[in-house]
Amino acid sequence: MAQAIAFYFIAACILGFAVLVVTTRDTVHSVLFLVLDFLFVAALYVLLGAQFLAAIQVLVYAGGIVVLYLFVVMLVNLKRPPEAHEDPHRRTKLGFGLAAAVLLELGAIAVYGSVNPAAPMPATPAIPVSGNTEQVGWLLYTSYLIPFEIASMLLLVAMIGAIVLAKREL
Amino acid sequence: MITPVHYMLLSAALFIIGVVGVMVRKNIIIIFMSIELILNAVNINLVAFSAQLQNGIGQVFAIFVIAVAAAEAAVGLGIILAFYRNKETINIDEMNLMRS
Amino acid sequence: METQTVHHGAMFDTNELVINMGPQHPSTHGVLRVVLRLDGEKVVDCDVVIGYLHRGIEKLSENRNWTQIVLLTDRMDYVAAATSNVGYCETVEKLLQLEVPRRARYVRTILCELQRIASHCLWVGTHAMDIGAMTVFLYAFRERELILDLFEEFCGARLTYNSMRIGGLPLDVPPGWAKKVLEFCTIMEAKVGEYEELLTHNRIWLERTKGIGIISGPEATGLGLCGPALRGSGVARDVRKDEPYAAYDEVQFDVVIGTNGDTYDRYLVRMEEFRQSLRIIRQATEGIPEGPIVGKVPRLIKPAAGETYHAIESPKGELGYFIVSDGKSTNPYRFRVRPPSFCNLQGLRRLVRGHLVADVVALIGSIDIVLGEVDR
Amino acid sequence: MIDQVLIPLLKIVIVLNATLVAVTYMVLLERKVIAWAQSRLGPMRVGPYGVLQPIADAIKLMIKEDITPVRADKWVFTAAPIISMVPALIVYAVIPFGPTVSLFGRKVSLYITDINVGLLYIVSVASVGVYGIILAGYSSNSKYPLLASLRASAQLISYEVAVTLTLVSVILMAGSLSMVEIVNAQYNQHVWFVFAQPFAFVLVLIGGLAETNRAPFDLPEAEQELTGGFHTEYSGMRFALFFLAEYANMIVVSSVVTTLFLGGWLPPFPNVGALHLLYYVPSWTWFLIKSFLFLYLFIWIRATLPRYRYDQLMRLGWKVLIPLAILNLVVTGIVKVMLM
Amino acid sequence: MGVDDRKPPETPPTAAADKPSSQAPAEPLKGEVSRTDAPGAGASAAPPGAPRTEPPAPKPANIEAAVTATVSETSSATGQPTAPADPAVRAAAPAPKASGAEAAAPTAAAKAAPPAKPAPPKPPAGGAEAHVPKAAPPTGPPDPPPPADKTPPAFITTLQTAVPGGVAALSFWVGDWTIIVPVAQLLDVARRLRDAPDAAFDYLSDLTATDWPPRTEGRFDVLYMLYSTRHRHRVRLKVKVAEHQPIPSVTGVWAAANWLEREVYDMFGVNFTGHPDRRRILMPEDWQGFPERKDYPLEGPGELLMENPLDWLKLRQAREEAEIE
Repeated sequence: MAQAIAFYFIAACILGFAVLVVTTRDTVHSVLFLVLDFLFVAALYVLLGAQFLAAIQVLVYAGGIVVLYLFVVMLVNLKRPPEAHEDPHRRTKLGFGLAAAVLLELGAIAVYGSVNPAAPMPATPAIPVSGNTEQVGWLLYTSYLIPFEIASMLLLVAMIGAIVLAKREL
Repeated sequence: MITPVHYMLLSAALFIIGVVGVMVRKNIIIIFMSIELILNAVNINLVAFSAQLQNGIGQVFAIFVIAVAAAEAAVGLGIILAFYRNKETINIDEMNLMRS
Repeated sequence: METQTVHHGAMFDTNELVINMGPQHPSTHGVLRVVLRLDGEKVVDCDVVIGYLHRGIEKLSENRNWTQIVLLTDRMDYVAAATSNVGYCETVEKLLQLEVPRRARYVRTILCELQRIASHCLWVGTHAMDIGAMTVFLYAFRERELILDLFEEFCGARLTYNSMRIGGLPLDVPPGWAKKVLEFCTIMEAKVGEYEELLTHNRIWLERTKGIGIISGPEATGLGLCGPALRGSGVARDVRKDEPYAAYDEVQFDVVIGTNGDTYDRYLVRMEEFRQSLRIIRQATEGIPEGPIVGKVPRLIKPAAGETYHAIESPKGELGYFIVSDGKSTNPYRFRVRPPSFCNLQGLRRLVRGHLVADVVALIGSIDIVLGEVDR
Repeated sequence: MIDQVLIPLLKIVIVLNATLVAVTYMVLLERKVIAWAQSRLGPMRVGPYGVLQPIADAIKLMIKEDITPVRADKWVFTAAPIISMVPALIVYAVIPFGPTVSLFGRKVSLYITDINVGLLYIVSVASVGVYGIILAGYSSNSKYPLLASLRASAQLISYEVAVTLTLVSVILMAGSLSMVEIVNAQYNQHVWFVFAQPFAFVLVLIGGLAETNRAPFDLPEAEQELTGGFHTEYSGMRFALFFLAEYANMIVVSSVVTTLFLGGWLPPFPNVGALHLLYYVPSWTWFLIKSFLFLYLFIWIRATLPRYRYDQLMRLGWKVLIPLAILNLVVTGIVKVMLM
Repeated sequence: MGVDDRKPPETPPTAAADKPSSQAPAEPLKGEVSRTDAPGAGASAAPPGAPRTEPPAPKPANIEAAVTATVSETSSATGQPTAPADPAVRAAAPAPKASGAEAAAPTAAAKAAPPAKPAPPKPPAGGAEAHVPKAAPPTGPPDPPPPADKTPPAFITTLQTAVPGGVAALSFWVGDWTIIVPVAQLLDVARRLRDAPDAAFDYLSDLTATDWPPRTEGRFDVLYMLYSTRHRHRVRLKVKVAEHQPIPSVTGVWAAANWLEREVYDMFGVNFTGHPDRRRILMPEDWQGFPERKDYPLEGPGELLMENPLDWLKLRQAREEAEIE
């Protein structure tokens, strides 16, 4: 019961702030709502027992990526907001059309799911460690070592790329 | 009782909001933020399944997604800055240099 | 503080940010206003705006009689008021071709050097404070207090002394004063070491001051920098040595010069000047002759028509007075001060270009200005 | 029920209040210590030796006019101090002031909670605190605060990287992210980590100074350069919140350093039988004494050192601290594997 | 008459000037300082600009007269009456008020005036010779020639040969050598003095001016105090310029001259040409008049403001209304 209340509350916050992110005019406010949204997503992770991921979410997303966004918003503070004149919206029909399509699909899945419930999944091979952090760590450094290394390369490339892009003269 | 379906629905809704944001807004920073929302929707899904299946694989993938998001944000914002410096705009509709 | 109407965001695009440092700012040492054009935190250019403390001392002096002006000169460099007094009196004495008794000249020397130490104390305190080392400020003010006490005993005032008369001194030094001055020298010598301990070899201090605001000797000369700001660039220019006045030709001291002309060198020059000043004070106090304290001053001071320029070395640099007498009236026809701070401040624009905002503060500190003197 | 709700609530209330009182008295301590360093007396008027000064300050700040600049972004302007204060306080949830003790016949742990990602929690919550500064600078609609907030965000993020990387080597030593486990590990390994990880200790200390915006890294509020830094436009209680947040963060950093490197609540030489006497002193006193040492160090440094310049600060962070942290981590890893 | 749209500090003079103008005999001025009549009153021999030192002078008249003495460069256009009350104060006409120049922003006029208006041909200064020499304000320092036993330093003799006509006169007084240089030769002399190895005057100690209003042919002495850090000697250059006469800036020779010339311009209105940044320096940018001229009242216009704040408010209001229109 408590879990359900928590879930519904968190879910409502996530969706509400997500809507605000997309609809707010002021970009800085939008970024702030994004932070709140991410914090609630982290809370959801805690609810799902993924504490490590929750901490990473806050650390990386809220404390890192969004600060970057805020930084850029402040740097690129506009004399002329991009949506000041003309129609602020673009491809509205397409956007909402896509949304409707996804919604339809979702409905279909939900109906299908309720009609024939999924078979219980076979148990996954046991991991020799207990605890959320340990589990994630074990997986990262055993089965997913190569993707992990690739991800680190990706980050390195992104870092260099960002420096090259943002630096005025090299 | 909260089932994975609930999480899926939440994730899908977040995904839709993200898609609408990408499609509707002109401000490229907000578009990037909408993409972050989409990625988060994916993560919620992954973590929910990870919890359902009692293994950490979903979380591992979520970590990869976060890494990708970080890379995307760094490069994307770098592009925005570079573009803004030259064109003084962050309106995506005015970013049509490649169009003849 | 915020007078520009530019929206704060408009700065980080390709344009520059215009930022007003002062006239109300913690580290512009008074009502100096520096309009900085920044690129990020880098100073592209700056405009130094002065005049907020302009009281028209030059004009006022042309309407006061010769003796009254001494009082006005106090109000220029209020950190070293006695030096301004001495400079003015010497100029009028030169115009009158008046011989000043030796005792008076010795006392003048002592007072000037005490003022130099007081001024440098204030400078080292505020300069270090600007760079973030706040303890030095309190230490330096502690010692400055001792000097103010000495002055209080000598003339009754602690800041604006009015302590000179044309032709000599208004009154002789009180009994036992010389001994106190010597005691002060002993204390001060140790304390200068204390300041240096906190700063001179401090790594952060070195990083903040070395290589900041480098100016070569010829350029500094051309820009009219004076005093320690000029000597820091390696130009051995000291009015005390070059054109001795008071009793400076009778005491031994060295002119301290720097090598690199950066903020650190200017700092070192002033720190060493503490010691040289103490040396001068020691010699002058020990060798102070007996005799009259006022020369043969006419009852009505009315110099013959003519003009003269006379400079002395104030703590900030060459403090010059250009005075014209029309030979008829009891006030100067033209009274002009060559304020060292003014000329040093002129160099600020050259110094800060290409440095960061934080360096502007360090540089304002390193040229040691007093706005009362800049604006007059 | 009592164990589930009442005791945790009680603990939260006690910790929060103790923190706030400690923070206000930190201000007094700082003023006093700096005054002594500068051969002054410091506050002397309110109460004997000025001990009631914090209360007077608090009253003054509360009844001061709370000014919001006309062109400020009102909501963000109001939220910013709160955003910087909240993370500074909720971090205390995982700081172990002592082990589990028996109190009135009950087992009571001297920490609010012990979560298995405790250290990560501290780092991540602290990383949210940067928003307070950035938003304060942004929303003031004034140039000096904006410059300060840009400085602050760059500084905090850079040093966060260095500190987090350094902390990893400590985690490697302890084998756990839980704060309580880290203290226990120091007991079990018979060594305070300050001796096992001296490099990490120094790096965390420097990084901690930078992350709390303390001298010599107090650039975001360098009053000589940026008038008041990010809180130039703040007054009254909102300003007080920033102030409190800074001091709360100082206490957090000293608590964390104490826990990670100085054995937390453990008395000195916890494994030496001859000194078992020290266990009769309540464990939390050891914790407080050790934290106090760090706070004193912070104040001492502030009274002594000049301030770094922005570019030098960034250079120090990226070119010195981060490589050293990585090196330290690698060496720790190699040693650990070899010992296994 | 309508109050013009000046800045507050300048307004009272214009207001106050109305009264004397209505009763005083109008005497057209020609952009030059000319002496008023009533020579007898000048016996007090007070230097101009110092009316306060004369006890017998009736105070109100004194102030008003002093106030009218605001200097303006545009005065030649307007037949502005001067104040007769105080002989010590010569009044150049205040900025045009009654004339059609009302519309022109006075600040702009003040800025544009010195370079735009070179000195008009001087009228014969009728007042000057009418004066008893004793009562006359000083017309300049005596500039005594060096005594026979004093030989000028070597660099001066070489300068005389190197820059022909560069040394108009030579003076020696209480140990200071002064070279009086014609305006045309100033830059040559300055360069020569800086670069010649025997002179090497690399340091411009000071640059200032002295105002001698009776001298129509060259009202200002512009003085350059030079110093050589190599030879450690000094010399003073003196250039006589008339009120609007252009004088080349020496910023190209000594960078130090920048602010010093700005100050001289600010205080005296000396028309420096070729200055990289000729703005006012100590006074506000929109200030009218040049405070250290001898005919500028000691109180300045500013203090009068304080005497009746209501006037000031009224004037400000009028100005704001004018701005709105």
